[in-house]
Amino acid sequence: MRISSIWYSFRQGLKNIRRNLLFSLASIGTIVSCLFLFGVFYVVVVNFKSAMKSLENSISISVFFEEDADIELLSAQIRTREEVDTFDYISAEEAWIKYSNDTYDNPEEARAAFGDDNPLAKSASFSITLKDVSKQAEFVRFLEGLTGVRKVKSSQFTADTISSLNLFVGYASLGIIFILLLVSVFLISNTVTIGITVRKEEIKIMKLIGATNFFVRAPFIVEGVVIGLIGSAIPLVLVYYAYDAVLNYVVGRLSLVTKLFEFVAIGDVFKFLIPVTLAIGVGIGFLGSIITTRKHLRV
Amino acid sequence: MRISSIWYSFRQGLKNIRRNLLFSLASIGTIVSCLFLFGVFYVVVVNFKSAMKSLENSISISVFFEEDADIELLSAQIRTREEVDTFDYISAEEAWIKYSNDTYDNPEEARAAFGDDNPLAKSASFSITLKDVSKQAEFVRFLEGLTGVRKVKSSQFTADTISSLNLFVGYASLGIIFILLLVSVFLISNTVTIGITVRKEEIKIMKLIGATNFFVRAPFIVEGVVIGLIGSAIPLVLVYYAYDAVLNYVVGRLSLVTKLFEFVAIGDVFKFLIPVTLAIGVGIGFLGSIITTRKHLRV
Amino acid sequence: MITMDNVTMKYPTGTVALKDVNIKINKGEFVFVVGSSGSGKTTFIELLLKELTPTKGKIEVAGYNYNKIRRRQIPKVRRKIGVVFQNFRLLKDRTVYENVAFAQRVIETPSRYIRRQVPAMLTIVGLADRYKSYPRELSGGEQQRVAIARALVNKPDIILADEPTGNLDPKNSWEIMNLLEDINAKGTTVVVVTHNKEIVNAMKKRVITLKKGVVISDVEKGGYIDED
Amino acid sequence: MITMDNVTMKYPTGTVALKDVNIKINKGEFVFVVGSSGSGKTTFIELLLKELTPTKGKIEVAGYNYNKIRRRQIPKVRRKIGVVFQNFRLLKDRTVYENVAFAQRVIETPSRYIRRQVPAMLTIVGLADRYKSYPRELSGGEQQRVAIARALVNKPDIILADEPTGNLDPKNSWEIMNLLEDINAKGTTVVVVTHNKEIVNAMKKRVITLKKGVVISDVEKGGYIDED
Ligand SMILES: Nc1ncnc2c1ncn2[C@@H]1O[C@H](COP(=O)(O)OP(=O)(O)OP(=O)(O)O)[C@@H](O)[C@H]1O
Ligand SMILES: Nc1ncnc2c1ncn2[C@@H]1O[C@H](COP(=O)(O)OP(=O)(O)OP(=O)(O)O)[C@@H](O)[C@H]1O
Ligand SMILES: [Mg+2]
Ligand SMILES: [Mg+2]
Repeated sequence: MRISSIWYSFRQGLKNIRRNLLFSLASIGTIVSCLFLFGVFYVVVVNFKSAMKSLENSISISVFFEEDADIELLSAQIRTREEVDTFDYISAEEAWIKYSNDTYDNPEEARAAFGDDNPLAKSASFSITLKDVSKQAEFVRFLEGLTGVRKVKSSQFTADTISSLNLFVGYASLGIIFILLLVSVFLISNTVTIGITVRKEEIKIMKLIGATNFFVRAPFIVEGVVIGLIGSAIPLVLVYYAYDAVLNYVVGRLSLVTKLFEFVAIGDVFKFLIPVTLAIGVGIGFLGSIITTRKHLRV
Repeated sequence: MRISSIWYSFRQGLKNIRRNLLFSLASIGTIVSCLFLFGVFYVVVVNFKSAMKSLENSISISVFFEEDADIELLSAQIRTREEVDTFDYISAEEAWIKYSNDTYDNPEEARAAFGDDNPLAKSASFSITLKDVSKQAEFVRFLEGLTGVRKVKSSQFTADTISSLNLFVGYASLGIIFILLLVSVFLISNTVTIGITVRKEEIKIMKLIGATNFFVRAPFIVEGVVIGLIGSAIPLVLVYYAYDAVLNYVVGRLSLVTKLFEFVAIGDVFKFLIPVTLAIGVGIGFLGSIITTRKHLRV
Repeated sequence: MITMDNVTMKYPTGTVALKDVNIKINKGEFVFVVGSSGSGKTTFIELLLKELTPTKGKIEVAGYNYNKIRRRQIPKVRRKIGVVFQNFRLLKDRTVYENVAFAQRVIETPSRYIRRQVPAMLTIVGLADRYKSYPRELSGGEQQRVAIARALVNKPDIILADEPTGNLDPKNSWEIMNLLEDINAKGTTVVVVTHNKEIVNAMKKRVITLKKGVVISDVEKGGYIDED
Repeated sequence: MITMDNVTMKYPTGTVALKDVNIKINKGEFVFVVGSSGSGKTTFIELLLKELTPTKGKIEVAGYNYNKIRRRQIPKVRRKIGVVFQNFRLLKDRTVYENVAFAQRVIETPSRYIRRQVPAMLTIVGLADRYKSYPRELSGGEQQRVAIARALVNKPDIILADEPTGNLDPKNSWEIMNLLEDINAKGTTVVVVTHNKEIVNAMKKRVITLKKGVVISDVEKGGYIDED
């Protein structure tokens, strides 16, 4: 294979894109559509996961002690556990003040009425949040097993709801991302296949004139890779600006949303999105043209 | 137009599907892929909304009274509001029992120690859940404005988190569904366009022989509609069985999930999915073939 | 039947394929159009079929003025014309039978006539046994004969045949020419583009000679003019 | 150079296009293959190009036994052959220049030779000024001449020409035939399929006549045999 033949294949591949413009545009359009969909969905899932995370963090476990408990020791035993996300000590006084604040219209008066007789005298507690709420039941059991722990209070119902929601969303988005990838691969190779099949007569002619498989195929591969490259660059740019725009819109208008969870930074999203998108676009462009031409080269 | 010509168009349309098998399969594949994706996504969104609903229902508002409050009247004022989903009266005794149960290791003993002196004597309350948590802040303001209400206790943080999550998911899924529809329409018409463009030489020949536009076009329309029909029936069946399978799997294995929210009934999902899917598949098959042939009929 | 008034055809590429052509062909005439490769013969046929629109001049076929014809009426003229294309233009995903039958379907011939006339026509061109074949399964000459069958099956008022014997052996060529002469004798106007000197010289018909898009000769009972 | 030993070709449709054909063509020969429409001439050419595989018999071209040839070697034989297809088979999305240059690119001719030889070849077939045109912008005869240019540009050992003058006027036809004769005089083996009785009779070359797939005559300095 001479240098000039390689150079020729390259130029010819680019020319083919222009000369089969309809197919080139159709292929690029298909790749753009699929990968755009993939990108949008991925961004949504990532952000949703981050939102779930902040929801989880609003779920806490309270731990109450025996009268003779060694609180220092317990604290050390618990806060070093790796499941623990945040850990706070709430004294009996704090608990009573909080409770009376929550319950009475005029809490000071109420507290004065009780005087030193704190009705929640035994209510000093730890307030703990976990990194993963689905571990709550297990962690509660661990806490209950510690000497000095009198009572562990947690809303198992809310934790379960959130963790099952989390699980559901996890499975569902994994499922959809998988299906999306499958569909993208199918649709893109579909267009590539058609684009090449339409030119099978041309391939046959080249072969009959004495061209080697490589010589026939090289321009198609160049074409496939370039189309794949264009087709994956566009949705990346689109998703980037769309995400930026949505972020700005949401931050401006729906401050309620942003108050409660942080959007995932664009950089973190694209760390994954760029390689995957390029791999799909360029990969299918490359493999698709190789596989599809093979069929027509047996002349 | 004779009856025999109409009958001919019909047979010819079906024949074309077989004779351009590659394109027919590609078109059907594209339609199936897009609509399957759409179906899956729709099912997930619908179920997610239902899950959010049950999460919302775990968020309650407690209302405490003035000592001289007319509880009957308040009850009547509140429970008739249309925002209200569930409404319960919790007496001071119930509240104390619940609190002591939650707090003390040996609640009976603790209660005995306090005797008739219920420390939460003023803690009789209503426990209310709302149909839509995002209305909570407003509803709390309404409650606080009622005469006889001493204190309204609600976790505004959790309610806000959930309602903003709800909002976020609402926008995101609306956005994705919209994009999915757009992409589907684009991809399907893309394939239809290519399938017909490849046959533009044939269309030209027919026109040169003296065929009217209608005569050339009718078989293409039949072809488009049949392909659209097949292409939309398959994903409906697929989504139906896939949903069924996932339901069975989840109910069997992930009982945690089902304990907390009900999956949406298949019937309810398909009430919307069937007409939309058919409309897209058949609609684009029909319109796509009309529009694309038009371009090539100017001979 | 056919009139060209000062017709010039310039392709978008700049090639002037026909230049100031004035031709009148009466009903029932038999005309040969000859000329060297690229002289504008196919362009001439395509203009008569309204496949092309001339850059200048007026064309009238079967009473329709092509400069004024409405889009919806074009199929009506074309149905009066039977055409054999130089490159056949068969419908490649239909069988021989269906290709010929298509011409009849277009004019809404009742099915019972189609079922009788198509096999009869195929027998005439010697392809009765190939009716189930697809064009790609035929030899060049066989495809050409299918194209001829399609052009003749409707018994059109005008036949335009572009090089109808280019892929045929002398015997088959003569059979086709005799067939066209018979049809012409029954009143059909026949225009044949050909390179076949022997046939043109033997048949003694009107011969129009084109050279680089210009009519350089138009003779009744003429012969093939070799270029110098 | 070319040997067919007892070759039978039956198409999947059941048509027997060639039957027990035995032919030997030596290096440097000039051979006409004639026969009526559908007699198997194109099939004969396609077998020599290994476009088709015979159902029976042995074919040897340029020292390669087609029954034993490895897939990778097929391009090597084909590069020794220049072929003019009956239906031209030009690459439709490439210009005239690129179509002819393609044959040279295939054999990895250095670009500086391509830039010289392609225009020279186009001048020979009379299309020097059309090098930028696409096949669809050419007349039938012009396309045919591009196909001829492509077949000849590499100065191949063997030329297979299927009806190379079917769309050409007598003058152009003779020019092409003379060109082939010149090339043959320099040692190239030439096989020409044709319906042109005048040319066959005038050139006094070896003539192989096929009838329904059977070789019915093979004469040195023969003439065109009309079917009875
Ligand atoms: N679509 C086109 N675009 C541009 N130029 C064209 C087109 N079709 C034909 N031509 C040019 O117009 C001229 C006349 O072409 P035409 O096909 O009418 O010739 P012809 O007489 O039929 O020749 P032949 O005997 O080779 O078929 C030629 O020079 C040809 O290259
Ligand atoms: N691909 C094919 N499949 C089936 N039958 C075929 C195929 N190609 C050719 N035939 C048949 O084989 C026979 C020989 O065909 P071939 O093309 O070799 O004839 P030919 O001598 O070249 O005729 P012509 O002069 O008309 O070109 C014909 O009857 C034809 O119908
Ligand atoms: Mg022509
Ligand atoms: Mg042939």
